[in-house]
Amino acid sequence: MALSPEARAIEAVLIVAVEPVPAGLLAELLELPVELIDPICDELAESCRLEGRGFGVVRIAGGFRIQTSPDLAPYVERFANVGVSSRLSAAALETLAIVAYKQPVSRAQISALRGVNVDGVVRLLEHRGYIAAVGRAAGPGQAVLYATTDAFLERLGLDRIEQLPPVEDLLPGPEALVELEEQMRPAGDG
Amino acid sequence: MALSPEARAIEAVLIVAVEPVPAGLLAELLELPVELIDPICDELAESCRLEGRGFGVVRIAGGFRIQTSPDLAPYVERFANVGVSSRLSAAALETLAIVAYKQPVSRAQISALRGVNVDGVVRLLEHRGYIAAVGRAAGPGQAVLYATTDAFLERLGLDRIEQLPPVEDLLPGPEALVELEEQMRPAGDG
Amino acid sequence: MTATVSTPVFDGPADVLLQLVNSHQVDIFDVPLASVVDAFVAELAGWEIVDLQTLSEFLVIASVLIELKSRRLLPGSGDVEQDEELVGWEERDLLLARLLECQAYAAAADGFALLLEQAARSVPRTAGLDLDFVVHAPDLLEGVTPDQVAAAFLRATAERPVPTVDLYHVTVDTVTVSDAVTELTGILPGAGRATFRQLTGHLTSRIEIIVRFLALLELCKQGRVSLDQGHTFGDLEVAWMEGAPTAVAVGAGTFDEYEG
Repeated sequence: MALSPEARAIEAVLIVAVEPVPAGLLAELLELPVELIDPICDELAESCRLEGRGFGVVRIAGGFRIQTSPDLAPYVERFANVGVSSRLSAAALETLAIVAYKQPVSRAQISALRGVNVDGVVRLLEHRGYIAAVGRAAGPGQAVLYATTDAFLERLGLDRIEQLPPVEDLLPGPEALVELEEQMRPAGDG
Repeated sequence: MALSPEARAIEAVLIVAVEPVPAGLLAELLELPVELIDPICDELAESCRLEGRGFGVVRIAGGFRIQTSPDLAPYVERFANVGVSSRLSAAALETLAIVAYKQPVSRAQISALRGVNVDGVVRLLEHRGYIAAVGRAAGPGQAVLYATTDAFLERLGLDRIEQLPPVEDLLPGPEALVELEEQMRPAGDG
Repeated sequence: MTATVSTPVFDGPADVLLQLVNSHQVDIFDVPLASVVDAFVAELAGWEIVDLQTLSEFLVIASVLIELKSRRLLPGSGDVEQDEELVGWEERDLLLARLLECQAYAAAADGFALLLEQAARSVPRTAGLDLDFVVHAPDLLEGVTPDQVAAAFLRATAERPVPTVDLYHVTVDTVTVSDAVTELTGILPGAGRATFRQLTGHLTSRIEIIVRFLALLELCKQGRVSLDQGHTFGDLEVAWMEGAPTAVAVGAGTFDEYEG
């Protein structure tokens, strides 16, 4: 089934884009109300799935982009030589998680939570573009505050930061809590 | 009609490729005889036409590549004007600045400094005529070296590249530090 | 699951010991903490894999015991005993909260790893515009000044070692603490107050900075400077003590020498 003229136009734009393109910009280019963009992109994504194309249209970091189908990763990796080298360590991932959930947050706050100096890890994450300095704390010392970037969303395949599960959901369950507490409690209480 | 697995794989590779991909390389990636690549790419090109995709697969000097359908050029041009012009973003400007101060410099060197892949940005800057390839590095790989152009100087209102502010002058450092440094110069220093 | 300790008055799990101490069935005064630690270290040596849970539990228990004991040993702490439990509770609650929070972030980190892995299986197209496209875009450099280019360069290279203008030139093969002491006693009385970063900002090699630090410690030990660090990982404030002697009272060889 042939694509609609609007879907073709969006596809062409996404082919030349180097970053996710916001729906608002697509609407502007096509001179259409922005509400119509979502359904058109859905049509596009659906046609890619149906015809088994080598790529898909996804919504990421607040915009739409074209990316290769996950099952073709072996070919793409071999070609583009992407992947493994950029794995993050557990320490870096945990620091990244803290920034993601507590942003904006200072290095000292992260350190206090992790119990270790995090300067190196923060520098690494900043250098890789996952986080960026977004301002300074009001208090004394005016600590630099960090937040996650659009690149972070892109690399995690997220559209918005709100898509991350609420941190409450990640807390250990009540049993684990009781257990941990009992172990720590000096039962003599009383 | 769904694409063959081989056509999907080739499509995925062409989606991530920045330069045209030679048939020989595609054959290698798919572990197929090179004679089979042409017919597969024909299948791909044909399916794009049939389904009225926003792009096509074309054979040009040196290999295959994906390019937007000619009739969609107005949208693509509008996007290039709107989308890109609003964004000689921090990223692009920083890359341009690195070329300006460190020329001649290779893409790999810029990548190393910026910590991200800069191929797209370098292409943009080259395309806009702010930088140009001026030679190749001597070492292995013979990386292309880039330098700023006359157009770049013109736009900035400079005669010579040496008129750019020396970066040392801009180093963060309050007068106090300089003063202190002076004081610290031990009197009898030989 | 906690470590088993052995002391003259009690044999058993460390957490039970803490319970007994807290319920006043065992006097912390009679418990040699060294033997508690020894017992734990001995047990630790027997582990094939390190169980971080048990390890951190033990640290909590040990630190509470140390605190209780130090209170018991210090004179005039009788009235504090009433609040002992409360204080212990507060600390444990805070620690518990932090541990839980960290567990949540560790779980989030696992989720991130999964997302990263999934996302990495799809590669975005970044080829950009076909080069043969005619772009009538306005000049992208419009409004950009040379200063902004310079600033952008500094931003882009901020992570690299900053090129330093070597105003102050020391080329040495061996850096000595005594040299650094001499130098600092030449600078500090005049400057009054400085931060460690200011004092070492012009130095390019790590060893020079370390030697400078050792020199400051030496001066501090001699009571000639005071050192103060406002917050963890904060910059070290150095202040010259009024009236301290400026002459280097010690001959060469008193301080260690370091190969650069």
